[in-house]
Amino acid sequence: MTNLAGSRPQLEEKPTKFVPGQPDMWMFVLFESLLFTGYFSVYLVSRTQNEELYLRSQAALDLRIGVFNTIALLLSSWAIARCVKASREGAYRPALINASLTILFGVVFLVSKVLEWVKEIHMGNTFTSNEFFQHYFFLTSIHCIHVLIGFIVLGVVVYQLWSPVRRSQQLVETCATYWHTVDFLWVLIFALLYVVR
Amino acid sequence: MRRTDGELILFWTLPVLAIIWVSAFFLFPGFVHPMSPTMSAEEVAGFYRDETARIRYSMILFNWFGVGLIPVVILLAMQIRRMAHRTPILCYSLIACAGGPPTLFLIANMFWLLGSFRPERAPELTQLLNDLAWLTFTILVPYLIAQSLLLALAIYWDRQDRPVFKPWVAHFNLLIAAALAPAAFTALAYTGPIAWDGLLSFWVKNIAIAVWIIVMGIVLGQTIRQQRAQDRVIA
Amino acid sequence: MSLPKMKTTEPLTMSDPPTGSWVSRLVWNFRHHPKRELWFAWWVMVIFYQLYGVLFFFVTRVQPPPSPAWDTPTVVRWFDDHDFGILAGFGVVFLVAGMCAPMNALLAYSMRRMSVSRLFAYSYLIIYSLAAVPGMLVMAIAMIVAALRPHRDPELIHWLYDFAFLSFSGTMGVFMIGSLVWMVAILLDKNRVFPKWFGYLSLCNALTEVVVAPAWIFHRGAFAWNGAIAWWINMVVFVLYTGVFIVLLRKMIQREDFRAGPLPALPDKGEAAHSDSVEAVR
Amino acid sequence: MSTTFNRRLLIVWLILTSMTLAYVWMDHTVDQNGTLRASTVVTVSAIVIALIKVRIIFREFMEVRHAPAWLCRLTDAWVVLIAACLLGSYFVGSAVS
Repeated sequence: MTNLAGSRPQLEEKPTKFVPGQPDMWMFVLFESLLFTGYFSVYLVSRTQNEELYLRSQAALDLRIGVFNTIALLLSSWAIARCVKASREGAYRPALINASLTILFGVVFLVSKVLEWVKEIHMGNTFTSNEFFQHYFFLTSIHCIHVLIGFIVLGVVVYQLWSPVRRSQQLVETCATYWHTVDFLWVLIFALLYVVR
Repeated sequence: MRRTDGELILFWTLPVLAIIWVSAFFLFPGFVHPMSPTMSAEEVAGFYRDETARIRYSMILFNWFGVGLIPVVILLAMQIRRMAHRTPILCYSLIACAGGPPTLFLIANMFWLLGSFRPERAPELTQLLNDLAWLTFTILVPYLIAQSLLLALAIYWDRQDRPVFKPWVAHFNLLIAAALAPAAFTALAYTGPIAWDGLLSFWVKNIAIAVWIIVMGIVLGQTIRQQRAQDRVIA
Repeated sequence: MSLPKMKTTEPLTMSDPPTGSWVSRLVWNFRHHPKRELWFAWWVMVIFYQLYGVLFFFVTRVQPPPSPAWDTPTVVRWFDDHDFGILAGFGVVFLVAGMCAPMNALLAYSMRRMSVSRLFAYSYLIIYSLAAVPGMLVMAIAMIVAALRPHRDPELIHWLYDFAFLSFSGTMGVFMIGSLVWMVAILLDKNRVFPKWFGYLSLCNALTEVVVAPAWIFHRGAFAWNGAIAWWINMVVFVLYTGVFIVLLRKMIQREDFRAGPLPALPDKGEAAHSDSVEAVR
Repeated sequence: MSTTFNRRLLIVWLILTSMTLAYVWMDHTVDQNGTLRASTVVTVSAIVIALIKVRIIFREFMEVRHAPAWLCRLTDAWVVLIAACLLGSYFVGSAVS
């Protein structure tokens, strides 16, 4: 592991091509985004069949909360990208700090998501209210399950960075790839639920 | 000297269980002349009203002791483990089969007990519970069939100087599997041998299960005794 | 975790199979092939899924599922139309449901071959043995009870209809936890039994099982038990997942060397062709 | 070296965030007094902006930029595929209704 950390900066001088993390994780990224594309397509088609209802229900969503959510997740994604860079350069302390920031922003996202759900439910918009809110609650909660799994994944990152005997760069990159997937899926969900007209 | 490992204790629960099962079988009023699927809803409801007590007590007995077969199947799985196989797959398969029949039997058992819990309900509902109970009871064969076939295959593949079970046990299991098979199709007819009170679906199937338990019990008993004698010599 | 020393009377490297007719090769393979138990379980799995597809999609016609939004007369009519298919088809289902056992045994064995605790193999074995009851048999029982007496109170037939489809679609926890157990085992494994991407695919599969839960709530739309999301997308993922693990298990059996360490890679072309022909005959 | 890299990440993050804020502007231009109106332009541009963001995340955050060509092409193909599915289902759905 130590000689690997020593040799990596050389790689940076003369950039060689490498797949970040396990190539296997990319399989997950592509498959999972395809699966979500399926969900999105169903949503968009149902939307066009009953546009009035969707527009009326959409008015009950607060775009500002959505923007806040997105920025929180983008921040966390940024932090984990910094974490990967730092750990590649052997700077494990900054890497750990960035990993913790990722978790922090993830928690911010989660809390604001739950608060938004509570707000919607208080307004009388629940999973069973109408078709739009079926899709809204379905997409946001399946995404939230991914976020929760993401916390386990980030736990693996922290565990790897914590002790000098572990510190597998490949695992850190694999986990980061997962977290970015959670991020970009949210970017799509945000656009489709809040912005699309 | 071998430690007391309970294998024999579990084995000797089998005859005790068999006695309890047989008594519960005769206590249940719907088995000795099996209830016919052609009974009307009123007849079925009347049956549950008149025979409430015997239905309840026999089915409570079955509820207590229905799962008693599992240790025996696991004992068989452990014998398969001693066979000349390269993988534990057949042993695992038998373990995977072990829970199936008791689970299905317990579902049937619950429907019978539910039927007798409020026999004064609408006859249509009692008939529904009765159908659910009888069909579940009759079609609990899939795992028993699989278990017999897998055991036969395991014995057939056990090619060593002193095989764990003799070849006739394999043939016997094939026969049992064949005897159990027609019961799977019981819902196709109200009358005749396939109906749930018919020759194949009721008598052949249940006698086959009983014979299987008796014969496999004796075979298992002998095998365990030989195995323990062998182990003692080695020790 | 080392594999148990199984008593064997036959050496691992066998003499070649006879070069006679395909029947004699089949018999030889069945009796003497060193991996006969593994291939047996694998073929049982393949045949089981074929039968499953034929029985559920074409004979009983319960898949793709009819609508949960139907009113009672429509449901009764549906049972009238599919009466014989349901009774005969589910009869065959009861006959062959035991094929799950060797299949689950093979999946458990794959975990046993990994460098992980036995916990995984046994947990998976028990979870998936349990899975057949809510996942298939309860539905089959409700269906045949409904088809048995088409003239019973229509409300009761409607109840049995709901019972059948909801028990079939709605109890996905066993499959979810099962997939997750398999996933963790694959990701921890150092014996290279399965590629890691299959572990991640198991996670995808487990997540689609979550998606079925709204079937308990909705009578129509994308989340009902016949909906675009709760059924169609899930079915595609499930079929893909099943196809992938059947192929990967086949590769695992080809690579199996009955030792404890990492599984070797597939042999070269020539040898691979040989083992393929052996297996094609089986 | 590391500072330049991190500045690049910061710029990427700023671009992504400003694209998110562009949605707010879009939202304000299309809606009148809180009533939402259907708009193909907004729908298509929302989807396109989201996919551009996804591609930026792929390239920069997920480091596909440094990856072998096959991964670059694959992720690009994926973005196109998602775009085709989303826009396709939107337009087909609109045509059907």
